[in-house]
Amino acid sequence: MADYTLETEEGRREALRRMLTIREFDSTAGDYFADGEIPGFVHLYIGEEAVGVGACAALEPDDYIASTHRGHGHCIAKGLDPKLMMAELFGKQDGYCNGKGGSMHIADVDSGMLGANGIVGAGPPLATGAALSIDYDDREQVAVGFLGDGAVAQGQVHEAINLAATWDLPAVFVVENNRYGEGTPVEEQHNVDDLSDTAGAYDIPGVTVDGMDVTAVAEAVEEARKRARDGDGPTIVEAETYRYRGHYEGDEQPYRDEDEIEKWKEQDPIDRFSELLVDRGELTEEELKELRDEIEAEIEEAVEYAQDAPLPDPSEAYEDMFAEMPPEIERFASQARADGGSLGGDRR
Amino acid sequence: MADYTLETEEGRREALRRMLTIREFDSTAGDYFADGEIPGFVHLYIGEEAVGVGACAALEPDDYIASTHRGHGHCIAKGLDPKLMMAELFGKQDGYCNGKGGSMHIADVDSGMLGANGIVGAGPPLATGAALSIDYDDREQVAVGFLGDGAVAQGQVHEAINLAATWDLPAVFVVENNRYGEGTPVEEQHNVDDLSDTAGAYDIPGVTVDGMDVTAVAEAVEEARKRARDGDGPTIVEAETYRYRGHYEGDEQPYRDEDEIEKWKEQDPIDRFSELLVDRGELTEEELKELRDEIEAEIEEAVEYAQDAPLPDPSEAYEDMFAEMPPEIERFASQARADGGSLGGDRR
Amino acid sequence: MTAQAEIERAEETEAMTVREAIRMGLREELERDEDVYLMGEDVGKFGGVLEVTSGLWEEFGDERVRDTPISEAGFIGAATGAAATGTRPVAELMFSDFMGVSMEQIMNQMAKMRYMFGGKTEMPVTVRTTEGGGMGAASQHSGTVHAWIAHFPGLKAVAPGTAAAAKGLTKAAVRSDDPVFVFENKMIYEQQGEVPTDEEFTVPLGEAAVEREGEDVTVVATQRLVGESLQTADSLADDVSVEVIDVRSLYPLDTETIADSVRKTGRLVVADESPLSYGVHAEIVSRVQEEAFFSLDAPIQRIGTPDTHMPFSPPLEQEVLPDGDDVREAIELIT
Amino acid sequence: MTAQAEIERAEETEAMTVREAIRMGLREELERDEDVYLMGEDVGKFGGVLEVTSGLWEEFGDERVRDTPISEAGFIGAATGAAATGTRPVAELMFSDFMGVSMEQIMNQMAKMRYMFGGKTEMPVTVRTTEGGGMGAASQHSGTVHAWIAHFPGLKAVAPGTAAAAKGLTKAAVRSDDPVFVFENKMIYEQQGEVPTDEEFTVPLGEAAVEREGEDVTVVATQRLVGESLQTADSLADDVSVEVIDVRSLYPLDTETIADSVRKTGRLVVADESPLSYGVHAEIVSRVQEEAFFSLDAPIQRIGTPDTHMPFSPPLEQEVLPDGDDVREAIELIT
Ligand SMILES: Cc1ncc(C[n+]2csc(CCOP(=O)(O)OP(=O)(O)O)c2C)c(N)n1
Ligand SMILES: Cc1ncc(C[n+]2csc(CCOP(=O)(O)OP(=O)(O)O)c2C)c(N)n1
Ligand SMILES: [Mg+2]
Ligand SMILES: [Mg+2]
Repeated sequence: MADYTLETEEGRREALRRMLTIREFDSTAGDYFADGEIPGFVHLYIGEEAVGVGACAALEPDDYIASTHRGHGHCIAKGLDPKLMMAELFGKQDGYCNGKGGSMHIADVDSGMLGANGIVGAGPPLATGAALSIDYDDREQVAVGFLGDGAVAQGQVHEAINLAATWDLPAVFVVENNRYGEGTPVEEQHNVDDLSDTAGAYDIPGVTVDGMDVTAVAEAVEEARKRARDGDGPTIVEAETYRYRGHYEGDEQPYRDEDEIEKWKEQDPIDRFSELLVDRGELTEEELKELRDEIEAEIEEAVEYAQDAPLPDPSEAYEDMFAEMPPEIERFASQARADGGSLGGDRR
Repeated sequence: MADYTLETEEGRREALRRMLTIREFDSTAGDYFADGEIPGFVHLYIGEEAVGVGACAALEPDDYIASTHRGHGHCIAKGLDPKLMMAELFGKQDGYCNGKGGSMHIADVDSGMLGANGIVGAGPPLATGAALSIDYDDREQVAVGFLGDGAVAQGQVHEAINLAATWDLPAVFVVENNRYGEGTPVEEQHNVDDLSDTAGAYDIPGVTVDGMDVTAVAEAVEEARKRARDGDGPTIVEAETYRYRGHYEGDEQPYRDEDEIEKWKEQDPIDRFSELLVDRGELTEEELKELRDEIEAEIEEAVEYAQDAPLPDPSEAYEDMFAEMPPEIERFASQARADGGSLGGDRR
Repeated sequence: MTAQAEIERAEETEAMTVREAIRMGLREELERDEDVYLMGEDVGKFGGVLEVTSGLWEEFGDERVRDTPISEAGFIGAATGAAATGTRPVAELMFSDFMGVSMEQIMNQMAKMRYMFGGKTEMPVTVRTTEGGGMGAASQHSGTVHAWIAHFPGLKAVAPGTAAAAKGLTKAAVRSDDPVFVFENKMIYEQQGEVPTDEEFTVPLGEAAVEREGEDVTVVATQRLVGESLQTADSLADDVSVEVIDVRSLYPLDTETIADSVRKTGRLVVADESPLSYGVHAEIVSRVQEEAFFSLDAPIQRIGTPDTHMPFSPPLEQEVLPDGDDVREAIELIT
Repeated sequence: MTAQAEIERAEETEAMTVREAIRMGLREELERDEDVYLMGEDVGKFGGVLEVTSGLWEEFGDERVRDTPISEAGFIGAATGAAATGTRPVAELMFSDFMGVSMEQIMNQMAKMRYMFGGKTEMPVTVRTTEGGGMGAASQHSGTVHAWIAHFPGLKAVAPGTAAAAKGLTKAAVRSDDPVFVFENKMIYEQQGEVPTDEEFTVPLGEAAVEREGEDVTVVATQRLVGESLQTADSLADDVSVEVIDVRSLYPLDTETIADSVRKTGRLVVADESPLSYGVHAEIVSRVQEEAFFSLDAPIQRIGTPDTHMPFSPPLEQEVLPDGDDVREAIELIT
């Protein structure tokens, strides 16, 4: 049984909850980044919630996903814990990667989340690889590779899809076409009208769906999943969506104007879905408000958890390179462990 | 004016001559490889002559081509001198690359030949680059990238075509579908029926033509060239063809049977074209025989030239790494130059 | 020649950041030679993610400052093909960590064409890219991979440590008929320095610079560690006289300047951010022990990243990132 | 432990070529562990272009010996994803020169996932590939690129010089939960040696082997140069006593075995086919001067490819290819 599905009332509410959670998580992350509490880069998923949540609604809990640099939404959609995610963003020992990964590398392989990814287009080969393991072991899963519109221009994406198609592997490729790769509009990156047209190069189905409509995304991915499980190989699902924030936090966005953003916001995936549920009588405005409050509190709690969590001990920097630490690293690690007391102090 | 065109009687005869030259050159190269006089690897073009010759018949002399590991045919089609080619195969100082390149790296940039290439799929980015120079300088040329069916699975091919398509560069991509990548049949490398279907991923024209028919290839490339020159961007021309010999000389070909080869030989591009010319009354059997004899003599001469040419002096190994020799290499070079007399001896 | 001398010789200098110095170098070369153009992801309207090319698109337009799709193999391959056919592309690889995507065109085409073809082509292509940890960008955006390029035959590699070197090496790279990689450490883009304003000022490829003279120990450093080593040298001035050399050019490498210094000091610390094992340091160590074996009074010390990737969390990143303190400890160990 | 000892300890050995030894190792691992499978271009029906996997497809079938499209990024990426999700792929990269095509998955995914994820994944993937000049295969099929992998954090690299090491390291690689690259020199596939037939015989990653004991000078070699150095050592036996070490494992590197030897002999020659500048030699030189500085009686000598690509023509190729004569000259220079 899937974690949640759009076919039940309960599932639809869960989907709404996850979309709201993503938005709240990411706007909060944006704030703490601005304050300087979150280091590095953050790429927010705000505006694109329907894609990740729609796609994951079509998956079973043990299916795999391989994500992108804009990965928070995929993580939450896949059921990762916002507390541990936020702790990771804050670089804390209790984060998903013990602070080693940060926003761009959150992963939880046991939950089927094969990692956000700092390399554009690197997820699809990993998804093809997970699909290979599934196929090799005759397991009942599928593997989903997320990628952006810009990533479609990457050679390794082409190779990964071609391999999955040629071997009829149980994979699905979800292209999040948010109209831009950094500051460059999709038209300047590709010659095709729809990115799903690329499916023709692999003789697999390619569909373009309204990526601001969580149901449309879920339906397309469900069909793709079924096809994959039936042994018919991968599908490309292009979801037309839009990011409301800059490419990363701090982006001054010389490449687009406010009007364009406003126009897309009229299609806001959360508003549309919550209105649908309200119209259908599955949700009252009151309940929606409660849900929002609940989530706000949850994310606040996640921030508190992250803030309170300890920073990793410097000696942790030497762990996890290999199954066993080689002598090359050991000499630094033992030095760091020896220094531990003196440099440690208040590690928060 | 093109070197030769299939629109004139003279041009057609030149095309036939080049096809015959390729066949004679390559079967001779095969013999000398078997004898051990040619080192390394050789990949013969026998059976595929109509593709290279048809494509180059559609080009102007200063157009560029970027070739493959199976490059002898492209070289001869583009007008390179069999003497200097053979000398290169024999590793001689007077070869196109002074013996540094060999079969897989014959090049003559001044003739627009950007090199055979040992890396599957590496030619198309170079062709896109040549097209970029052309476009940047507003020159009247085009650049043709040749690639095999197997190469279509390479990521850099995808990137190169996408880039050329997005920038409307004057490039043409000629896919030589000879049914195999080494021992693996095209069906096990790709999911599409026609490799020209990949053109849909770039919204450019893709055509599949009979690659055993030199006229069909020439017409398709001519149209593609025109489109490229009109500023409308690249075209993918897939030529369906077949190699008669193993992937490389020495290949035992466990992956196919004699019947298949025989069936394709019925479509022999040289037979078909010469019959056409005979039927049309442009050529008598007598003249054909003379032409063959002439070419046989020419290739024999090329072999003699190659055999007589000097081997490079060992110190030549240090030349041509950079515009000027860095000290790192200079110390070896001066040592080798000093040793010259003693080691040199009969360098043939 | 020492860097001081170069700057002293310059008629006029101006204080500017490394970022401004590179931009100035690029602008001058774009002005000087119509065959030169820039290409890369968001180098145009966006101005480059680390803002190095900012303003150049406005000044030179679409053709000469070209935004590319996210296709490093495609556009670096295209730059290679273009360089072989008469134009002089300057490609930006946004982060050196992305090199893997385009490595085939770099290693087998760009690096080899001239040689394989028996000298039948020039290869005037420049690749600029950023390296280094220190901004919390985590493992895939903080690498220092210049040892790969320095090692691979047929490629030249430079890695400036000062603003003047940044301008001079960038211009020399663009003017070279060989492929040159310019490795810009992202943490020193804001570092200030005096830069010659002369449009003909270049730093020859293959020349190191003595940035500070000293008698007791030589520190050979690259990129960010040049500045940190200079500070360390100053702070130790009362106890030990430290000579600091900016390697500047990794390949070709100026063995003579380095060996001469060690012949004088007898002691050497090599500081470079690449991972230690098989890193850039090792080559410098090897050449010095070859050229100045009998002058060496102590084992050569290497300061680099201890064979890990760059972790995200600041205390971890600071732990593995080599810095001036590490240089100090190494100096203290052998003096 | 010396290699001799390993073989002496073995209950049974059989004479076979390096190629057969690798094949035997692969076959045993395929039999031992159902999670293990091979993949690569023409490794199946064709038997591998250099025939290493010949016969295995017939024995193990399509699923466990998989022919791939010509998509190194795709299938090495897939191997990476597969290794993270419960299976143990062994990928063949036909020639190490093709590494550039797949470098991104190697450097940013395979090498980094375990670390970036805080240890949340294993990465049991093996990449086998061929290296080296000597068969006239020219610049794009003759490279020796193992320094790149040895340098890059998160990857292990081995490069056997004998048939026994070839079997033992291949098996250790397949059994490792880390990514391991096995660099097979193509010129020694036909080299014979005694190989333990025990199915549990492995050569631990990170251990060098003293292949020949000596007193006057140490030669540390890899791959083809191990055999050539042994021959050279024998031919010099009347004049000088040469110890020969097969490095076997480039990363981790067995510094102790090498340093111990140099502490005894005081002299060192490092012979490896990688291009000399920033090559594998330099790391060995550096570690030895760090660990045994005061034992060194002469500058360490490096034998490698002199910073060129491999040219096609035999006299050119022979000129740049390092061999036993070069080792002899180096020994003579310092003894
Ligand atoms: C191989 C590679 N090239 C370039 C980058 C820099 N980069 C990071 S995100 C990005 C834009 C990606 O665009 P898209 O795939 O559309 O995803 P989006 O950011 O729009 O979600 C770029 C160019 C990278 N991370 N990896
Ligand atoms: C990147 C790369 N991978 C693998 C090879 C080995 N290889 C050489 S030719 C070849 C087959 C190429 O098939 P195709 O593109 O169809 O060309 P054909 O040989 O049929 O002309 C292969 C796999 C290579 N040279 N380069
Ligand atoms: Mg996008
Ligand atoms: Mg083919």
